[in-house]
Amino acid sequence: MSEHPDRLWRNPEPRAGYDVVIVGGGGHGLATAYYLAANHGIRNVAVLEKGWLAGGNMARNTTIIRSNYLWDESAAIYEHALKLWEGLSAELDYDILFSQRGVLNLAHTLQDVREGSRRVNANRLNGVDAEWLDPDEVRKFCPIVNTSPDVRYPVLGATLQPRAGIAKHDHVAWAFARRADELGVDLIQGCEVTGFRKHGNKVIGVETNLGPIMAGRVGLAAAGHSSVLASLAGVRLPVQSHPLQALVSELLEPVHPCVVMSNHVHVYVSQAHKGELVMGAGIDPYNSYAQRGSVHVIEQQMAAALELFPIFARAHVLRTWGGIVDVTPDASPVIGPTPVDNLFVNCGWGTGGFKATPASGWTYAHTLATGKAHPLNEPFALERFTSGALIDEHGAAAVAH
Amino acid sequence: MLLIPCPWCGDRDETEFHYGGQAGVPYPERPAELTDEQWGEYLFVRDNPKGEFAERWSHSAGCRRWFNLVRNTATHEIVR
Amino acid sequence: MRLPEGGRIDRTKPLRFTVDGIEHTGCAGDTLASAMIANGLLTVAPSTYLGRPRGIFAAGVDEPNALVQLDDPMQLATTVELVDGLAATTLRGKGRLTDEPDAARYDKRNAHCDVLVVGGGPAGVAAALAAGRTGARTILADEQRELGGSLLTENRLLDWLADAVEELDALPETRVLTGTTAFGYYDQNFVACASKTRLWHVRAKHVVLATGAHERPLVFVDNDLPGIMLASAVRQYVNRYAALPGENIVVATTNDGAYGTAFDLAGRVSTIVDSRSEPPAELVNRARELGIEVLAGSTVRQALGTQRIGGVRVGDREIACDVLAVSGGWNPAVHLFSQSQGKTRYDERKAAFVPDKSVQAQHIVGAANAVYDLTGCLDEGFSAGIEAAKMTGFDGEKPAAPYTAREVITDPHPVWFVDGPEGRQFVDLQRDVTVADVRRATGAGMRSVEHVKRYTTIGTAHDQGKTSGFAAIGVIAQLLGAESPQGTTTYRPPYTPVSFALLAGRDRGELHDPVRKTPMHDWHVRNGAVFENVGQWKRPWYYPQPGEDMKAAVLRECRAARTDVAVMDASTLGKIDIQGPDAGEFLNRVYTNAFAKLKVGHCRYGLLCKADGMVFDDGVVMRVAEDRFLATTTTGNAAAVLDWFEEWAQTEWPDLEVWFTSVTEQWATIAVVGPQARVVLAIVAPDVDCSQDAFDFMTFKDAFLADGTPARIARVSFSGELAFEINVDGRAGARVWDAVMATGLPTPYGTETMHVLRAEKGYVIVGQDTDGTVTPQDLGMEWIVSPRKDFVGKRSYQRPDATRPDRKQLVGLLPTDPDELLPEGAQLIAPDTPLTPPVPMLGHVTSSYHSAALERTFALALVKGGRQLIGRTVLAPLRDRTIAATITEPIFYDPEGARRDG
Amino acid sequence: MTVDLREIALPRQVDLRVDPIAPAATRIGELLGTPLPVVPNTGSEAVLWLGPDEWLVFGASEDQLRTALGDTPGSVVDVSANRVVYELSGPDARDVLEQGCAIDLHPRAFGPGRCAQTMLARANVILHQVDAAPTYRLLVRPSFAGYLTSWLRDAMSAAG
Repeated sequence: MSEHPDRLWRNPEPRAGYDVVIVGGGGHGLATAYYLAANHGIRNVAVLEKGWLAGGNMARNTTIIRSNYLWDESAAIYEHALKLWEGLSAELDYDILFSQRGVLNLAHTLQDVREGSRRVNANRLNGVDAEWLDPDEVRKFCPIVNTSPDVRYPVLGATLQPRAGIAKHDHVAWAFARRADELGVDLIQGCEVTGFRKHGNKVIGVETNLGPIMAGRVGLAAAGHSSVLASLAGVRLPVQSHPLQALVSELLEPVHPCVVMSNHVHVYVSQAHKGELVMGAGIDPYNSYAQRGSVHVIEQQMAAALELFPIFARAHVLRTWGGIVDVTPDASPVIGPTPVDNLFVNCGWGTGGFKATPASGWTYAHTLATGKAHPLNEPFALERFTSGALIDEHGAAAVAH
Repeated sequence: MLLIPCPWCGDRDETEFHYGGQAGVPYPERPAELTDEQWGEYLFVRDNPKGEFAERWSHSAGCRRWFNLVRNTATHEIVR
Repeated sequence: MRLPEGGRIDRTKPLRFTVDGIEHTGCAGDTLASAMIANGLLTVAPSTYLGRPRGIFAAGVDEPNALVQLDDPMQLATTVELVDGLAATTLRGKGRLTDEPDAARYDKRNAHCDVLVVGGGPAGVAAALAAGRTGARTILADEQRELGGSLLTENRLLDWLADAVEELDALPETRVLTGTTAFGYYDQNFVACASKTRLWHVRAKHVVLATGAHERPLVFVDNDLPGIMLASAVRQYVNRYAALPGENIVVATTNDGAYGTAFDLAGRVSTIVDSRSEPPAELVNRARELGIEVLAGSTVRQALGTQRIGGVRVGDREIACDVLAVSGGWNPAVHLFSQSQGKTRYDERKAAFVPDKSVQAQHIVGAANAVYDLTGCLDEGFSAGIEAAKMTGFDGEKPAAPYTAREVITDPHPVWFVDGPEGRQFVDLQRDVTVADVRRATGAGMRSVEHVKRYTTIGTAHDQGKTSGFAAIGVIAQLLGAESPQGTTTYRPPYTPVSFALLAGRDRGELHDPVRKTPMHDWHVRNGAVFENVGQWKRPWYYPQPGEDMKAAVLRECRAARTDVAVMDASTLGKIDIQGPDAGEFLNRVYTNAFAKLKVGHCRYGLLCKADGMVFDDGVVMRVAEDRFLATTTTGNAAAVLDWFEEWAQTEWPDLEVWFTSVTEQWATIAVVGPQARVVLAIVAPDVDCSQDAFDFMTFKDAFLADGTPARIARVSFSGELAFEINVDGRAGARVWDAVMATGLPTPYGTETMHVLRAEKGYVIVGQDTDGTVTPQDLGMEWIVSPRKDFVGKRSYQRPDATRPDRKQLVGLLPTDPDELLPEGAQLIAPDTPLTPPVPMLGHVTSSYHSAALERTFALALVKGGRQLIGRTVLAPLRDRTIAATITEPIFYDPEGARRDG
Repeated sequence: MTVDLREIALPRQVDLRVDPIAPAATRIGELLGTPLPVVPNTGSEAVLWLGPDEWLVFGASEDQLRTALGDTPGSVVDVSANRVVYELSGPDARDVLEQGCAIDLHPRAFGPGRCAQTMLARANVILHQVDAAPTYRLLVRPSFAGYLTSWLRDAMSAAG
């Protein structure tokens, strides 16, 4: 298995029409195209990307993979993703540098401890590996975490998902892209969807800067731009777009063995294969499509990081950047049909999109192929905002309560 | 760091404010008369345009007044 | 080698330093790199991946090779100011973090100005002078220790520069920040600047970017050998630091710029290799006068040598040299401009991406604007300075130019790479990326610069592509057969690396996040309280006596409250004063229950829900007057509830006359709880008749305490026991607490005991027994949801999901083994459920305690359809055991409410 | 470093809400001996502007103000214990504040008689400049006082 295969994709001209057109060539769009071809034999598929493949949130995330979600519906889809991740390098014949180094979610308050314990117990019963670590065990697992009781918010314990970890995001995208291309999918870059062709309430194609492209079904997979695209088809989504910032340090000799996340002090950090520390910050509160956030968010994050990891004090921020996350009211995604016939949507992953990539593609492909939800994405339909059957991962994270 | 014009206190850093999302979405006059769809739409669906957006802010660390402004979500320019 | 004369170093101040343990001597004014060159040290650590020899290549922030470890893991030798005793270790691409504490102190400054000028070269100094003279508040920030920029490299206009520096220092409203890098350009002209230990937040009305330009390398075979350096760097080392990197120099260029290097080093330069077939005659003639051969229309194909350059191959010729000074053209430093969302365009003539359109209030001038002649730079600087000042309300004359010679800059002729082994033509020196790597990427199907960057890692190293970025774009264009370079990557902050500690500033340790303390905090500390963090507050969790563990302490505290009297500091509860003729109406609209008809002097427990119907907060509301209420909130939600009230009142019901004032800290609150509570009250507040007949449950009285302190005493209970809350002016809190304790009767208790007592009564804690998905009905609190009036969220209870019979409902749990404590967070399943994942779960334990009153353990839980399951058994499967429990009503103690009256 | 920090005792503080064009506002001005300031972010030792219909009044009692308010809708709340007051004074006082306060304190933008509700480091404060020394008053919730004074002392050691 080579790190970079010699051939990745063709750069085809768009054809007049396809069975399925996927709008958005990010991780989810590429995975969807691959599974459409691989699982459902639907190969007359185009992925339309207005920029370059996987150049949106796929290129900007902190590459954390875990499935230790609280609610059954979330655990099911993320655990399906994790199982796919575990076989993905082999299936796609491309080393995605998947490293199951374990993810710690630190608890700093008694409420965090309760939530962590609740999650560990639920995870186990849902077949998701999970352990509760006391502060000593935290220190053994990640010696650089400051577990002193004398800090402002001492570490009271942590949940650990041993099978969780990181993967190389670009490799993931290119691996899916290469296989999809091999199976006949047209990956069309520089192709911006500017409108939809409709017949009554049915979508029959898309307008693009490269001309109209007809489609049997259209699937949106354009994280960060879902609302804008959906509005072109007259659909309003329960989604708000916000900047989410991240940063890397210079290359450093190995010092950080796992992934550490802390909701309470808003830090998540790992050390990438080459040696840089990769960190995510909090979401900027305002709506934005600018792929840029405010510097105080980074400053606060650094202050928090140094409370947890004093050894980082002399490291340097080499680059910061921002992605656009589509956030739903319950912090869970939407995958399924829209009120417009033949138009489907996959959006609202918030900060959780990367880790879900294979399962998102798997279930969305099923939905686009059959017109019906896969059992894993059935709970994630738009209807829940009418019925009230939300899958509230905000509450589960004890944020804002 | 956005610089936000509080109509009372003048320009202040964004850290003094709370964001309130889309402006001009009134609480339904008679919620009981709405369908589940209409109520769900009120609860959960807001505009999310790329470009100019009329939105609400509260100067929470200052005079605590709520106000509206129009900001471009693509450039962060405050238009008015 | 150190030249005997010249430079801006102080030869009278020698400084000792070591590199890789070997001692050397430099001078004050040196950078580490210039001192190394002066000591003949050109070679640094080998390349990161291929291990090829590498040397100092540049003289500033664009250095790709000379990385060193000081205390900090990675520094550029070219930007480290030499100090005595400096100990540097050369680094092969990776730094090292150590445990040694960082003794430096970091702080931040907020600065406002009319005009911020970034860059202290000729254009920047001119702009700052022009703006500063008008009286506009002006800040000039430059990364270098000394102002002057290219003037210092080129030894030009130094007298004018000295005068300008003096004048800038003297201008009262002008501030010069040297050694300060503007690294991040954010919205509304917010520019973050970093010096070694100080972070500046500059908010400018107008910004002048005079950030200069970066010289480009040339790509040819073995172009990474030590001794190959940027032409401007060679010139800078010689002119500014009197440090000579070699004796026999060849200059290879695509443009006019490198001729200055050759002229300044005349006598040591044999040849200029110029890619242009017709270089400007003026320059060629001058070279010849100085004895320098000019090879026009030529390029260096290969560098010769193994450990250091020994010569170059140009066509069929081999020319010996020990330094090759290269100039592949210039890139305007548009990093900050791009960060500010300015757009660039490719300029064919200048063969560079140049600023096109500004988005923010700014000018971009000089080399950053692709203006390379000194006259032009000064002119743009002066103009921009004056215009910026005028735009911010000041006026003045454009200063007279100190220099007006007309220089014609002839267009460059870029060379992207040469024929020859592509695996030895380096595009990114730090990442060891070659033309061959780029060809592999384009061969794989990649067209976008961003893809190639990621595939090859070009531009992602410490220098973030300052030297390699454009080279890569040129190579890609040539490989793809494009007419000109396509697209450029977006620049992100920071412009140069910034330490974590600097960004954190002083928000560390004790100052990381405010610790909020109640007026009685010191008493709690003196009396051995163990504290719990609740939001930013420190609250006593329990008060262990010697030899007691937490369980023993809490059982003792609980027993005191149930059988005697106990007190708690409840000052952290949020308190909001609500006044106005419509106060009652407002509360009716936000609380689930009715308040409009609450009698003055009475209290009522209220529940707040969000519009989605989920429980948001709760607390007791007192009616102080017809038009005045005092609402309490949970400790953690005090600010959120006030914001919530303001939002509804201001944005939805501006017609309501109601006003809110936070009085959380106006009042200190002491809860006196237990059957003997009246005895304490009788001593502390002898004038208050607190008998059952005189002081009804859920009423309050304003009174004076024994020492004359005015107090508001409320008879409310969160424990089921007879209880009073004494509210006093916060300043009297400690005194009154002392008075209460001085009665010698009460046992102090903390939040844990409070939780046990309320759980025994089935009272919920919002945020513990709820999680944002729980309605009042789920909690069995239909009684508090008014059927008559509308309130925020009411409509949500008619949604299909809110009426499902299998919603999770609050129930009690009694473990079968009365000594077994169910862990909070334990999940519950039905008996006989197979433990094959996914195991269907019924719900989870929200609260669980040992009860002194019940002499057993008990718990609260949210369970699907729980109220239908009362009397049934559920199991909590844990890692090492399974606990069985019986579902009960969520009330365990005194269900009749008999104890409330004492 | 030439800057001095001390806690001062202020007489009563009362939060007042009233429509500034109501006659009651005039009556209250008469009670205070100075009109309620209507220019945002200004005030005196008697009263500070907090919002378009909100003031922090020093000295007068809740009862006095309630009487002056009369039947006019509004709000009067004793907040004497709600904030403690520090005075930061001396040539470097501005430099200390600029380490944690983002508003422009330059004499052209701020000065004696100006006040602001804003953030100082991570604490919410009312900042009031009383003279050109400069002397600033900082009104802060008592629970934050320990944090704020620690922060100020640290900033004072870095000032100048």
